[in-house]
This record gives sequence, C-alpha cells and structure tokens, in this order.
Amino acid sequence: MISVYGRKEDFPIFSRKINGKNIIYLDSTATTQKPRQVLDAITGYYEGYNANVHRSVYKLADEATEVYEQSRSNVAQFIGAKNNEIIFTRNTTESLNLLSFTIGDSLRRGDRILITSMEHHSNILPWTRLEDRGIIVDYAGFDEEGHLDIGDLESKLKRETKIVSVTHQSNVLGTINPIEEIGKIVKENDSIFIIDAAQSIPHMPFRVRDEYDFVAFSGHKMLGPMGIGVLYGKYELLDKMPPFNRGGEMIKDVDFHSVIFEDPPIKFEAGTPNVEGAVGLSAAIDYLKVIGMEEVRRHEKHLTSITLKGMEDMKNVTYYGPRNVEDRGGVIAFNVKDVTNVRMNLEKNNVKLDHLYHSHDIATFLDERNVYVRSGHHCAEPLMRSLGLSGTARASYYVYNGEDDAEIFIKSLGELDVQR
Amino acid sequence: MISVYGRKEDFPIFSRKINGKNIIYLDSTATTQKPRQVLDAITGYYEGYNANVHRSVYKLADEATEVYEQSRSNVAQFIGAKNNEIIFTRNTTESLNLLSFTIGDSLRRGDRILITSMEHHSNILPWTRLEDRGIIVDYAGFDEEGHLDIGDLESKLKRETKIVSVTHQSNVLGTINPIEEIGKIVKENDSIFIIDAAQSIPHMPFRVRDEYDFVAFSGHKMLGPMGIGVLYGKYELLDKMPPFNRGGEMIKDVDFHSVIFEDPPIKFEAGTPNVEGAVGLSAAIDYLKVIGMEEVRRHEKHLTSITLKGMEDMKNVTYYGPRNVEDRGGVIAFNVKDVTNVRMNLEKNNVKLDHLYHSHDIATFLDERNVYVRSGHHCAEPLMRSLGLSGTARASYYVYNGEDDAEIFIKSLGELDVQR
Amino acid sequence: MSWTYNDEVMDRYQNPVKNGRMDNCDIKIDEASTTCGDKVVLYIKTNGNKIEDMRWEGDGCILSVVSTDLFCENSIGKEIRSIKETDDLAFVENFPVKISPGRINCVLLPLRAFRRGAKEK
Amino acid sequence: MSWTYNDEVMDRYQNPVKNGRMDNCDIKIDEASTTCGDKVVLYIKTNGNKIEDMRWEGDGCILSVVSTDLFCENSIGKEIRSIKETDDLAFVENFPVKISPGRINCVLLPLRAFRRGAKEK
Ligand SMILES: Cc1ncc(COP(=O)(O)O)c(C=O)c1O
Ligand SMILES: Cc1ncc(COP(=O)(O)O)c(C=O)c1O
Repeated sequence: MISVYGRKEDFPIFSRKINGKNIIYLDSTATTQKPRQVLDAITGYYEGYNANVHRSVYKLADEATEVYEQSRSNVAQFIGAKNNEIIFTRNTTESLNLLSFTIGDSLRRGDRILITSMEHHSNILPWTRLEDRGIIVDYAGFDEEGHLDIGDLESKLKRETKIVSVTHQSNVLGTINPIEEIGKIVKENDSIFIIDAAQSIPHMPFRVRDEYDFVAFSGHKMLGPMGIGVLYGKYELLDKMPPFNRGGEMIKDVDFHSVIFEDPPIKFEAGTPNVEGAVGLSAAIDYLKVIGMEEVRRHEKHLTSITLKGMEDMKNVTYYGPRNVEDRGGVIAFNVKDVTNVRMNLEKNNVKLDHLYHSHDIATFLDERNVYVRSGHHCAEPLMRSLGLSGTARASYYVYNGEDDAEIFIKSLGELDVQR
Repeated sequence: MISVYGRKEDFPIFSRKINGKNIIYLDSTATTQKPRQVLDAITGYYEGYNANVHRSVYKLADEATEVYEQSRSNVAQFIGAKNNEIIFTRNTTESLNLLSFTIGDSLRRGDRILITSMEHHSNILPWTRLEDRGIIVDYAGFDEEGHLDIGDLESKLKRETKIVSVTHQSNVLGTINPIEEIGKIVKENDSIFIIDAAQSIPHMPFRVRDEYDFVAFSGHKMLGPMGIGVLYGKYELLDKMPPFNRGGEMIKDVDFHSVIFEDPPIKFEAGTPNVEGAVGLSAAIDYLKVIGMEEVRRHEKHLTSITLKGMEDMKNVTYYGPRNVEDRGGVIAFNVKDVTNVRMNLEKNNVKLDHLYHSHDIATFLDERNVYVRSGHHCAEPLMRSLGLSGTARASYYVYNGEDDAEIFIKSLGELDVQR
Repeated sequence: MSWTYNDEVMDRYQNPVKNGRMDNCDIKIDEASTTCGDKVVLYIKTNGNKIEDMRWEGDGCILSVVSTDLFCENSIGKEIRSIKETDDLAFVENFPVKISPGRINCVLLPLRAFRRGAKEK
Repeated sequence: MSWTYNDEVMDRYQNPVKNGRMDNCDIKIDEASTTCGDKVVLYIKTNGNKIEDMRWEGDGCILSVVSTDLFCENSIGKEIRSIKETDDLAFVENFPVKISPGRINCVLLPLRAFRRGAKEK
C-alpha cells in the first residue's frame, strides 16, 4: 500500500532541493522519475555482464542474451502476452511507426484508418503519413466532458476501414476509453485494432485480449529508462508482416541480393538491441508489481479526486476531461482565467472576452513555487483545436506523488487564482 | 598515454572474476564495456534532472533540454560537424535505415547504389530493400589481403549511381578504407557519399569533410550506453529530406490532415528522445578525448602488431585482412586448422582437404580460458562468401585492453594450435 | 506571493501602451507561433529607413506581450536595419526580468517577426 | 590443457562411427544451418516405422558433428514417431558434456533435421 506521502524515498531525484525546497514533480505524463532499483539494475548490467546478445558463445554474451530474453518475458507476463509477441522498440512513437511502415504501407487507395480526436501526435502522424497515397484518415469525436463518442466511432467505421487505432487514456483529458467495448465493435468490422497504451499500462492493470492486435507503450513513462519502448503484436500477424528496419541480428541468411528474415520478434529488432533499456524496464515492472497495479490506480484516483475538488473550489480555474475519477486517469489539464486583462481579442473582432492566462505563464508561476507542470499543446494539437484552445497547463501524478504534492499544488494554484 | 596494461581500473566489469580468473574481453567490435565515468553520468542524470525535453518551461525540463543539446554539441565537435547536423538515433543500423527510408525511397527504377563486399548487414540490407522497386545494388570487391579494390569501385560507379555507401573500417577484415580518396571519386560522379563509421569513429581521429554527406555510428561501440546512435548529415541535405518516423516533438504544427515539420535535426527525432543515451555518449566522448584519439589508435595498433606476430608464429592459425597494421584496425578475424580431422569434405566430392575448426569451437575453447572472442559470420555473410568461409573467430581490442590481454590470448590460442 | 515577473512587467502586461490597431501603416506583419498559440500583428509606420511608430494587436503569454509592447515603444526613431541586426542574446538580456531558457522564444517573438517582415524599401 | 569437451566427445569428433554416405537409403534429409554454416545430410534406412540404420555426411562444429553421429547410432531400432517426440531439453541433457546456452542449437541440429524430414509412410 502506498503511503499518502508517496514513495519518494526510493527515488533519488527527490532528495534534491531547489532554492532550499522540495521538488513537486507533476509531469509524469511526459516522463517519469526512476527508482533506485531501476538505476541499480542498469549499473548492475554494465558492471556485471554487458555484452552484445545472440549468436555468440562466450560467457558474458550468454548472460546478456539470457537477461535480455528474461526482460522480454517479464514484459510479456506483465500484460498477459507470449514472449515472442513482444518487440522492443525505442518508444511508443516508434512502435506506432513500425505499424505504419508495415501494415500501413500495405493499404490501398481508398482504404480508411479510424482514430480519435483525442490522439497524441504519435498516433496521428504515422497514419496521416499515408494520406499522400490515397488512404483516408477519419477521426471519432468526443463529447463536452471529454468522453469518446462511441456512436460517432461506430458511424465512421466503414467497410474500407482497415485499421482502428485508439488511445487507451488521453494524455490531456485523462479520459480512459472503453477499449474492451471498442475492441468488440472493431472486430465485428474485421479491422485491425491498435491501442496506444502509453498512458494506461503505466497506471492501471492491463491484460491483452483477443480483440487487441497491437499495443504500444514506452518504458520511460513507467519508471523505466529512456530509449526503450514496446510493441505487442499478435504472433500470427507479426509472422505475416514484413520487417521494418533492416540490418544485423534480424536475419537468418543474407546473400548479395537476397535475404531470409528471422522469426518474430527478432525480425523487428534490427541492429544491436538496447539490452540496458530492456533490463531497466524489467526492473521497473518488478517495482510496479510489488506495489500492484490496482494499488497504483487507486492511489492516482485518490490524488486526482483531491485535485479536482480543489480546482472546483477555485473561481477562475477550469479543468478539462471527465468529472468522474472512475472515467479518468491522474492527468489534469487546466486553465486559469486572467481577470486582470483588459486587452481586446483579435480573432473575435475586438470584442472583450474572458481572457485566459497563457499556459506557459501558469507553468512559470508554479515553477517559482517548485511545482513542475507541463504547458502547451501536449503534442495533441487536433485535440486542442477541438477544445478551441491553443494550450493548457497540465499536472499529472504517479506512484511517488503523495497527498502533500496535491496539496502544495492546489495551494500554489490558489495563489494564481486570486492574483491581484 | 595508455599504460601497456590498458585502463581496466576505470571499468567496473573488469573487477569481476570468473572461475577465479580475470576476464579477457576481446569483443569490442560487437559492443564495448563502459567506464565508471559513463555510468556516473547516466545515474547523475536520472538522480539530478531527468525530465522530458523541449517546449516546457519548468526548471528540470530546462536542465534536461540543456544537457541534451550540450551532448549533441559535444558529438558535433568530436567529429567536426555543426550541432544541427547531428541526429540522435538508436544505433548505426537505424541511422542507415533512416537514409534508406528517405533518400533511398526517393530513388527511381534503374538508379544504382554502390556498396562494397565487405559491408556489415546493416549497410547492405537497407539498400537491397530497394531492389524490389527496380533499384540496382552493386558491390565493389576487395583483393586477397582484404584491401578495397578502388579500380573495381571506379568501374562500378556509373551515371545512374545515386548513392555510394562504404564502411570506413571492416568489422571482419579490419581494413581501413581510404574514404578521403573514395570521397573525391564519388563527388566527381555527383553521387551521395555515405560512410558507415561504426568501427572507425570509436577507434581513430575522425573529421567530417566536404565530400562526406552522411556518417553513421553507434554509442555502444565507443564506451557509451546501448540504445543511442548518431547520424551526421550535411544540413542542406537534411533540410530537403522528408522525415522518417513521425510523432511528438518533431513538428511545428499539426492539424487533422496537415503537418509542418520542425527543422533538422529535430525533424528526424520523433517521440521522446533518449536523453540518458545522449548524456552517456557525451560522457564517453569526454573520456575518449582525455586519452586522445591518436593515442587510442596508436595503442590498438600496438596490440594488433603483437597479435598478428603471435599468429604468424603459429602453425595452424590463419588471420584475414591486411598484413600491415597501418592499413587495419584492432580487429582480427582468424581460423585454426584442425589437423586431427579425418572426415571427407562433402562439397569437394569427398576429397580430403584442410579442415578448419568451426569458429564456435574456437570461441568455446577460448571461453574456457576466460578469453572472450566472437565467432560466426559477424553479420557480414556476403564478405564470408567472398572469402569462401562460413565463419571465423574474431578478437578485437579497445582502450581497456593491455599487452597482458594480447599475451594471454596468444598463449591460449597456442594451446589450440598444438592440440593433440 | 507574486510572479517573478516584476511590477514593470505586470503593469505593462495589464496596460500595454502600444496595443491596438493602426490604420494607414506602411508595413503590417502577421506572426503566429504555432507551438505556443501566440498571435501578434505588428503595424509599422516608417519615415525613410526609420521607424516613426509601431503598434501591435493580438494575444500571447505575458512575456511575448510585454516584449512586443516594449519593442514597439523602443523601436521608435531607430533604423530598420539596426533593429534587425540586434543580437538575440542582447535582446533577451535587455528584457526587464531574467528569463528561463524555456521561455526565450517568447521574448524573441517580436524581433523575429520584425526581421522576417520589415523590408527596407 | 584441453577442451572441456571430454575424451568421449573428442574421440567421436575425430573418428565418428556413422559418418559416410549410404546408398539405397529410404529417406535423405539435407540440413543447413545458415547462421553457422553447418551442412549435414542424414541418410535413413527404415523398416516399417522403425529406423534400421542411419548415417550422415557433411561438416559442422564439434558439437553438431558429435551430436549427429550419436543421434545416428542411438536411433537404430527406435520408432520414427518416438524420436520426433524427444524433448529438446532432455536431448541436450543426454549429450555427454554440459553445453553453454549459446551452443544449444549446435546439439539440436540432427533432431531438428530429423523432425523436419522424417515423414512416416
Ligand atoms: C561496420 C559496422 N556497421 C554497422 C554495424 C551495426 O551497428 P549497430 O548494431 O550498433 O547498429 C556494426 C556493428 O557490428 C559494424 O561493425
Ligand atoms: C497517449 C500518448 N501516446 C504516445 C505518446 C508518445 O510517447 P513517446 O514519446 O514515448 O514515444 C505519448 C507521450 O506523451 C502519449 O501520452
């Protein structure tokens, strides 16, 4: 059970003081801090048995290969997949690009891809990349509270829709999408179903289901090191797919003008793999397993409740996304009305309008108080446009945050709420 | 100046004993061991100022962005390039694939790509990938001692040859190719000149020249962490190229069906970058700079001389590649004749022939003596076919190896030379 | 409790002196920072190669608004070329408060717009 | 000083007992491990569903050669199906010396070839 003060003692960065005060890190949606256990696993790997993996017969290389494949198996178990369905990539972005450059490139003119208006750029641009070739990208919308509009999704799911790719949890609205339900709808249409799980697998229990063809996520967003990501893929699909990058390690046989590729997942891992990253991610998973993913989710819901309540009590603060914490993760995008501003609004023909503080100003204001939130469009510009905004500030929680962080955040925000 | 006993004290892995004896690591061509300084940089980053980079305004993110860009600048300086010409990738393989999926994909039927018969799979497969589309891949050969046949290269350089991609140093033969001279020849033909520097930048002084359009290398082969690689590209070329992977960070503006990309190098770095990897690589470069790259090269030449001499004194050992250490790096592929073997040779119509120990058996024999060499085809099957071999054993040196390592290696190999 | 932004900055943010449209201007520059959502229009009245007056309209963060307003005021009487040649670093250092690296682009917004759009005749 | 490979292994490597072509065989299996360069041909004489004799020809590493030679000898008199069902791990454990993980495929070469090529009639 996580104490209400979080698990800061495991995370060396939180012993740092800035201007004599603690760091309140509220940007885990962008990247997470690392526990000692993960750092020790990384150093332990390099100090103990670092070597290049596969196809070599000396002791260190045996050990490195074993730890690399054990890490793969740990990832597989964590999400209920088979070992040979786990491909190590750099990050979620690369996992989704791998799909774009393989199954995406096999689509034909007139085929459609269905995504949602709440996607991160990483689940938009790999698909719009194909528009040049006459593939059509459709967007399912969301309602005022930020719930995905399932009716809209169903109506946009056409016979030509070959791929449906949906975020499990929005990195802005926090909305948790009902992927089991969506999976069934997608499979009735015989489309390939892809899940961007960058914001869900780190924060809640997750098991792959028969309806899920591919699932993408990032190590650095779940206490693991940067530079390692995962693509889960159903084996029979992986087996039929062409490889993406080509080079060392991923072949059975190469001649001057011909090649036979390895079986999945190795077929998709060209070049020297990031063994360190795999080992670090595996240690992060071990850390999360000790807490328990139900507990991680419960803890974040608790901090989110406190935060939403605090914001609801403020005069000039608006937050986005579902009101009900059951429907959302621990990421809260918000804005603050600037009641002092008297300038005219250019776009609305110089009519005086509610004026919002720029999100960067909010972030700087909080930065002064050692509270670190993100600001801007959060790599989700189409979502911002749907909301009619150019940006928001965003706070997000993880296992190391405690009630104290939520309280300091709310107190600091309160100072902006009543500024002048 | 490196002592003749190498710099093992900086490398924690060398304090490990296996079966009570020291590790003789001779596989730096595959991947290198890491000094304390690099491990400290990695942990220091995570313990001090880990955050996602770019476009965010709080203290930790500022620091992370700064250290990421400083690392880029350190890499740039190390090879004499400009900061915005350095793209961080995963490894050499990905750097070369980036080129295949951008400039490669822009080639037309009948265009040609010229490589050599001594390339690593990572500088073959990204190019043969294009053969399906009617692009022709030519191979320049090498002579008996493993020198690139420049005449052959010139004769295969045709008007249709749009790309020439050559390894600076072979990872099997050790041959150092005269890239300045090749660069001039290639530029007279107006082709794009790409250098696979995976085995040269870690081992000798290297400065980009006007003739070099792209240069690829890997962090893990030069004391840096796994999961980080580099592609140098001439800015005006990078600027004209389309991006490769698409997603977060690499855009200026995204709308539902349109996108404006960032300028290079960010345009080519989709998703959360591997800041840790960049920081670790930068620390590795600092470490190498203290030694000095001339000294690294001198040291490796010295160890190579001892080794070649030792092998020349053996009855049954053959090594491959140039005899003159000025023309080769510290990587020595070799085989051992098995004088005890009386079986018939299948392929030569059951004629008794010189029989070689299988390279895996050589590696296992040495592994017993804690001497770690690689065996097999070294991801260079076309090269192996050119040599008429199915594999070789391979020993390679780096800054941590000393004369002691070379001597123990030669002594151990001597025991196989005279086996039974 | 307050912003690090000092009173000079906050006063100007709330009551900018050069905010508002200018009719009959000689140069009009539309600048939008797609990544920040800032949108600014510069209106410039010239006298030969010199700036006679400059005003702005639009919206942005405190730093870009204040920087733009100051820029309009400080440019009056200066030569177009000399403004364009202002060093980025010097420009940021002249700003009335210290800026964190992540916010430098906010302050540079008006100078960049000017460089791009203010052509000498 | 010597190989970990014990004398049993080295003797068989140097003087294999089942090496050499077999004319009039019932089944011939060509196996090549592209990654290792090993090339082996299995010649099998059957009697119903049983193995009457098996020989091999080719070249490989010590482990694959010895494993193949032992496999030929030990298979005589066994049923094709029961050989095919041999567990990989048990097969490796039965090998006369302990094998490091990187070499397991060498030992498994003959069993894999047999599984792929020995069809029951
Ligand atoms: C010459 C050469 N090129 C490319 C590579 C591929 O490097 P990486 O596996 O780091 O992508 C290697 C690594 O062995 C190499 O030796
Ligand atoms: C929902 C979602 N998808 C994809 C990504 C991209 O992740 P990465 O940058 O690790 O590739 C993110 C990261 O912000 C995200 O929140």
